[in-house]
Amino acid sequence: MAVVRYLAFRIVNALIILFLVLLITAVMMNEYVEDQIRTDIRERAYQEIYRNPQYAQWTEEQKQRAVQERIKFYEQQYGLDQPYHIRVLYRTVDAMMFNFGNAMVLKSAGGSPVVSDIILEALPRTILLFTTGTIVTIVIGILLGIKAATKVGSLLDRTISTFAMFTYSLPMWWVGMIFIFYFSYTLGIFPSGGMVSIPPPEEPMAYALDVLYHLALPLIVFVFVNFGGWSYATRSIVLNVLTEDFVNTARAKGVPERKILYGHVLRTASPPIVTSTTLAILGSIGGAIITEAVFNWPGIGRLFYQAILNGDMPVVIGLTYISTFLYVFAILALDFAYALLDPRIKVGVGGGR
Amino acid sequence: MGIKDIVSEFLRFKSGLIGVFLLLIIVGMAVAAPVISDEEAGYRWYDIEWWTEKNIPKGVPPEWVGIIEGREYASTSEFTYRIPSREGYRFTFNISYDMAADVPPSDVILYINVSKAEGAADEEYIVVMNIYRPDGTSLSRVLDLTTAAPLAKITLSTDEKARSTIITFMKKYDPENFEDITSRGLTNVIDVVKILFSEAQEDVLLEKAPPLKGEYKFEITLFRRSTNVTFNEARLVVLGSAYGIFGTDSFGRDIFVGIIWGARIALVLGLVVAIVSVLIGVVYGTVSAYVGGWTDEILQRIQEFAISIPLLPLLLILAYTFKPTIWNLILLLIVFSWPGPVKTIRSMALQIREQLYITAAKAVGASTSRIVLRYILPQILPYTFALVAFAVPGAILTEAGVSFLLGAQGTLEITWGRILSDAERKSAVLTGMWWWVLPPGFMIAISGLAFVLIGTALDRVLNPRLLR
Amino acid sequence: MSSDLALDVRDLRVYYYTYAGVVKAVEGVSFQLRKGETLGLAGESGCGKSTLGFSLMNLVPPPGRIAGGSIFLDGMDIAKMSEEELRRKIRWKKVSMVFQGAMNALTPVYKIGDQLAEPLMVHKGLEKNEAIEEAKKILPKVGLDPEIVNRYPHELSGGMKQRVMIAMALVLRPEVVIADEPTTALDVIVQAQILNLLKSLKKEFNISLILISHDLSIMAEVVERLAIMYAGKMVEIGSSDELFADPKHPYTQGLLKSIPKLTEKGLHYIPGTPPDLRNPPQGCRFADRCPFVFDKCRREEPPMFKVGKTQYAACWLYE
Amino acid sequence: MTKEFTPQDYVKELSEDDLLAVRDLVKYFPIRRSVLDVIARRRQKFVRAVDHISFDIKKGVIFSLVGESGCGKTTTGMTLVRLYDPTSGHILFKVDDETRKKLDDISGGRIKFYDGYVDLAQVPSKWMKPLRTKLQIIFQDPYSSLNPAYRIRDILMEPLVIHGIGDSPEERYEIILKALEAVKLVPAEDIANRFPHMLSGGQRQRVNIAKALLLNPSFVVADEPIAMIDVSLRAEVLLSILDLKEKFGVSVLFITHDLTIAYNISDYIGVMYLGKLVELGSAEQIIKNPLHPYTQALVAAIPIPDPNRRHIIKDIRIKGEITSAVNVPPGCRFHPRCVAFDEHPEIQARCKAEEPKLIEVEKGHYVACHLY
Repeated sequence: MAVVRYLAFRIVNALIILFLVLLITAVMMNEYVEDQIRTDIRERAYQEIYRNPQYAQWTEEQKQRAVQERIKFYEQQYGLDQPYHIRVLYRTVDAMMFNFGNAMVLKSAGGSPVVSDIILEALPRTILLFTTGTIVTIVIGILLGIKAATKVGSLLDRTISTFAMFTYSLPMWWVGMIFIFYFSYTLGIFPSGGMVSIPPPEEPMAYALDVLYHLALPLIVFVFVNFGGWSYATRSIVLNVLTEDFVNTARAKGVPERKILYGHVLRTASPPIVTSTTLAILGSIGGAIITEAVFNWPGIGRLFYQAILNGDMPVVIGLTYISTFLYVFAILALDFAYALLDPRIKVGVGGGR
Repeated sequence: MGIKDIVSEFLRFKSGLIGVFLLLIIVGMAVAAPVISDEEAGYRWYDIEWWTEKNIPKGVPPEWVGIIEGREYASTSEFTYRIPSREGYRFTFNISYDMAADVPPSDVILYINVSKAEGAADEEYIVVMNIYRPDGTSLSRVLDLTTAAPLAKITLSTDEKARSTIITFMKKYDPENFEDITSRGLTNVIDVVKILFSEAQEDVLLEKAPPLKGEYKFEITLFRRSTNVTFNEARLVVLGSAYGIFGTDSFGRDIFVGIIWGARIALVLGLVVAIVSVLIGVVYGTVSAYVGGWTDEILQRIQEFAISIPLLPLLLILAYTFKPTIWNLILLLIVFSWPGPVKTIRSMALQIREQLYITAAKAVGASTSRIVLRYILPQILPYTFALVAFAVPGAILTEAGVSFLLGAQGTLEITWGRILSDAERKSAVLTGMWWWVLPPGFMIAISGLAFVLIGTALDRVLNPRLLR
Repeated sequence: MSSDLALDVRDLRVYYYTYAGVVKAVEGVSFQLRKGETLGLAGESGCGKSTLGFSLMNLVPPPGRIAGGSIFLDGMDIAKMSEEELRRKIRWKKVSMVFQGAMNALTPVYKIGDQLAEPLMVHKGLEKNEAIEEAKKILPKVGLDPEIVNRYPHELSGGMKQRVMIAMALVLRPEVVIADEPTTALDVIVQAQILNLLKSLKKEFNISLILISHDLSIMAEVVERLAIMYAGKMVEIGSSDELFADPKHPYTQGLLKSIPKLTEKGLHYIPGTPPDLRNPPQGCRFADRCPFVFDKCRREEPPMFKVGKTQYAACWLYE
Repeated sequence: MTKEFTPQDYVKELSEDDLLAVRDLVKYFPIRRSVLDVIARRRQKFVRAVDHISFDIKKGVIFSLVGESGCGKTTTGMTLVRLYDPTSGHILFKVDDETRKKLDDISGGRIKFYDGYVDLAQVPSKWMKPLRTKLQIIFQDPYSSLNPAYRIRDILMEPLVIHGIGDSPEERYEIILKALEAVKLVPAEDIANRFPHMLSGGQRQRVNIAKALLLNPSFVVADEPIAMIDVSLRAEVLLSILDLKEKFGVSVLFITHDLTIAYNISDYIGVMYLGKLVELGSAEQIIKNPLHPYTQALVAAIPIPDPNRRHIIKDIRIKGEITSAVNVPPGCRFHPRCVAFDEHPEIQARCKAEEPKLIEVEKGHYVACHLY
């Protein structure tokens, strides 16, 4: 019961955040977007009147008047005659319904100019790269972190700490550039970018392998930059837990060391690990976006890059929303994980720590 | 703990000292930028014209690369021929250039300085250049142009006549590749200067022939149609194939200059963002913890909201809307960074507040301000130094990311991110110009590392025991 | 070694190797624990009694370790066994422990049942279900409802957690149970209940019990023999009847006097503080606080002298 | 109750040597509600830490409050020195003329006095400062009650600076040295220059006593001051507390869970259970003749340093464990754990429904139980 309440609270929280971010975006972008809509409306009105042979006989003045009427009609339809705050709210709700209008320049692979189509096409690719990277990093990070915690001061421990410090301030996308230079340009063992070869292989199995081959280098970069920090965080947390009395109890009970580490200790350490993991993932999203651009990986990161290069505002707004959406729901998912891992939340003692 | 104790404790950490050392180097670079480079360079970075006039070879590696590779890179040399003023319409003279490098020069530029009689109309004159190569072959009429400019500047690599002459000359040694290249319409990609200084043999058009060392003779002939025109001087500049400490980008900008000027922005931005946002965080967190109750609850919710906003996308939109100066960017970064340290500060303040000696001070009659000023802040403030140090790399990294994505739409200051952005847009990685990519990223990493090292050491020294 | 001994500790030394120097927490301690006997280890904080308790399972927390001496149990020397041997042969099977502060001695994220079942699974190879069933059987013996197996530690009170710890210590029927300050941080009434429980369980399970505490009144209520420790040394040992009636070592005398009583009002203390164990003084470690100190005390460390039927004291007064 | 008592009424009942009179003191802590609770309009719950207690403390006596953890004894102490604001009730405290004048000055005469008593419960926090010198507290944990960053000298200087005692730093230092000597921390000069971590627990606790003494208080709360101190050194601290009473005429509220110590040090003992005083009397009366079933259990549980009792399983007549002060049982709070309740069916109905009041059973010995 307490879990349900806790999670309900988190979901409401997430929705509020989404709404507020969108509201900010809408306020910032309002003028820009409305200008665009007005231009569209005017163009459409002109076309309807001037291209229509029905009105060919009309005088220029009549046509102009008709155009103005059409414009007024459309403006009403789009709610442009409403007061400012209503318009902004309208835009926010529109965006919340994934309705971002049409792109100005970019198009989806199928040729659709609808922003949500373009984004939905890119989204799975980003998720593929990002989740695989995260999972690999978590596994490596936790394993190494525990190893380091059990051997404090060893070469492994010191290497991990140093490495974590170094990668803490390393731009992931720059590492990407360097890796491309070395592994693609110099050694030529990995493709320099993209998601599939051109032309793409026909056979599904070959296609999948090809994608995997293209995935490898960005994945390596993601893991390379992130696992140090995660190992270090895990190490610190595990080290803390190791000093707790119950570890001694477990040792006294004759529980094998492996079981102590991967059972008692890791289980206890997992809620704080989840918390620090959340922060780490959130921190790496920005870098991942740019990394996609560098690797020409056709996900939302590269889309961002292209939208900015082309000044395609509707796409930028849509992407902002989608990334906020992903971000907020990633936090939510980790909150769920936290609630499942910490029995104190299960019975509602810890509350929303 | 007094300041002396803190310093002596800090000095025990080797990593912290390394951090300080790295930081000093970067600070040194930033401070010395106007001294060790042209001061104008600081605001002329994006003025490509200005850079072109400086006759810096474009897209060449650093000079020390030759030492490592054991090859000699051509250096830039200049030859001036003062044309004796005398009668006649035709002047011919030779400039010889001894090409001894393993990597031939990157370009040849010819300047003709001309003056005209007062009141005279724009009189045209003709420049012709023949080249005699050390292997006995010669190229005639590499240049043949008519112009009326008072200062003629002819760049071999971009001059159409020169390009076609050189390619045609080499065609007979490498006919197959010529066919291939022409059919694919790639003739304009050939580095004609490089092949001019190469052995005339197979694959020369693929730029794969070895360099041809020896004396090159540039025979220059100038024609004038009237005596209103006076030729003063001819200057032949052979641009080297390596330059400076970090080489140059494909616009001919000295990357080292970009790096040291970028250090200023990085430091200022990183420090200002970190200090201001940590200070806001400290005030916010302390108030939240000390006042408690509903205020605390509300402040915490606000902080949670603020920290759940994805930074980069919003930052991009905002940067896009407000044409971002560096100060706008700093402001935006602060707006998004202050929630970071709040949780830490709040929990610290909470823990200190719970200490019995605080209650004891209350029992003695100490006022709230006395408790905050004498008991709570002195415990928190030293630690904020560590927090500031940890916050700097994030700010620098984010700025780099934003500048990288926004490119020319971003700030107009020299930033490392922007240099990388240019590199990416010019495909530096795929054309092997590592010197354009490595130094800026490396500087971002090093400056971040410096602060992390310092922060870690400060953390060990200053983190109050009660946090552990 | 006679067969009625559960433990035979000889010249045990346990040191902590810290950055600030070697802390000699236990220095040359010898004693024997008979089968079915209750022995008390008393002394003030920092005297090494808890360290001694941990070393009996060879489980001194780092940076501490056994630096010398032997601990014999069934002919095996616990002090010289490998981790793996200790784990398989000694820990919990032969020697188990009730830890100080049960609040932290239970893993917060495991249910009580899982924690009780763990030793049965590890040492007896039981399946989890069997093990939990087995664990349920022991809970009523410590006065707990068997259904408690489905609860988490934070849902229990301090007294209940301590009962769980005791149940856990008994689950494999070990020969020796060490109870390290089992009632510290518990209220008077709960403390008395736990002591009652220990007394009755000791009879029922026929275990040898080592009770570690700073509280001599608790000792008097439970133990048959009492050892007094001071600054890493054992200064006096003897049957509690004899020792309480006629303490020989000046420290024991002072300590007994320091206990406030209901029979007579009066407050006494031992002036001074214990020595720094990184740099203990030459001679008797109690010399600085001893009212009877003389020259020899500061020069030479006193050995144990037999001072009564069962009583030994390390003091030059009894040479 | 027919008539609402005023502080004036209470004061009339007091005798000349009463320093402090607590009447109907209540301290509830609201339990923090989440946003959801507020939205759902769930009723605000309280921890009823102290629930209508009354007692008097005479000049120069030691009064012990005993009970299990969570019974409200520490809250009582903290409320008496106004580190907590009482929820309701009165704390009548006798003040000297000098303090009275200072209070008049600071409040502009707005603080009421009742025959030389001031009601601490009615003094707003901002006007408490003059009273702080008269009311002092010593905490349980000697390790965190001294700021680790400052030397003993600086720690002791604080109260003097705050209250403007002593004209120069030199003079203040002299005062500090005297206070250290008064608690037998010698050589005082040496101790004054140390940091807290260089002292033993007993020494630190005596620093705290010296700190209290500096302000010349008339009432000191000692909250389990020896619970964290080594057995052999406890008497050192206790003797200093006895000195407070004997040499300086200070009244002490001594809070402890250890009845043996309470018996040894105090003149009077009050027994608390779940926020209520259940028994009150002289130390002899409480220990030798406990009347309340709870006090009887407490006394029975006292460990006795006599090895002859080894084979006895003690009969502690109590059931279950102390419940939380949030959901307090109706009627007598102790009845769910009371053995006498089971044994006396005739009073069960009253125990369940009616809260017993403190009644005087023998002279000066009060008990709140329906048995009497």
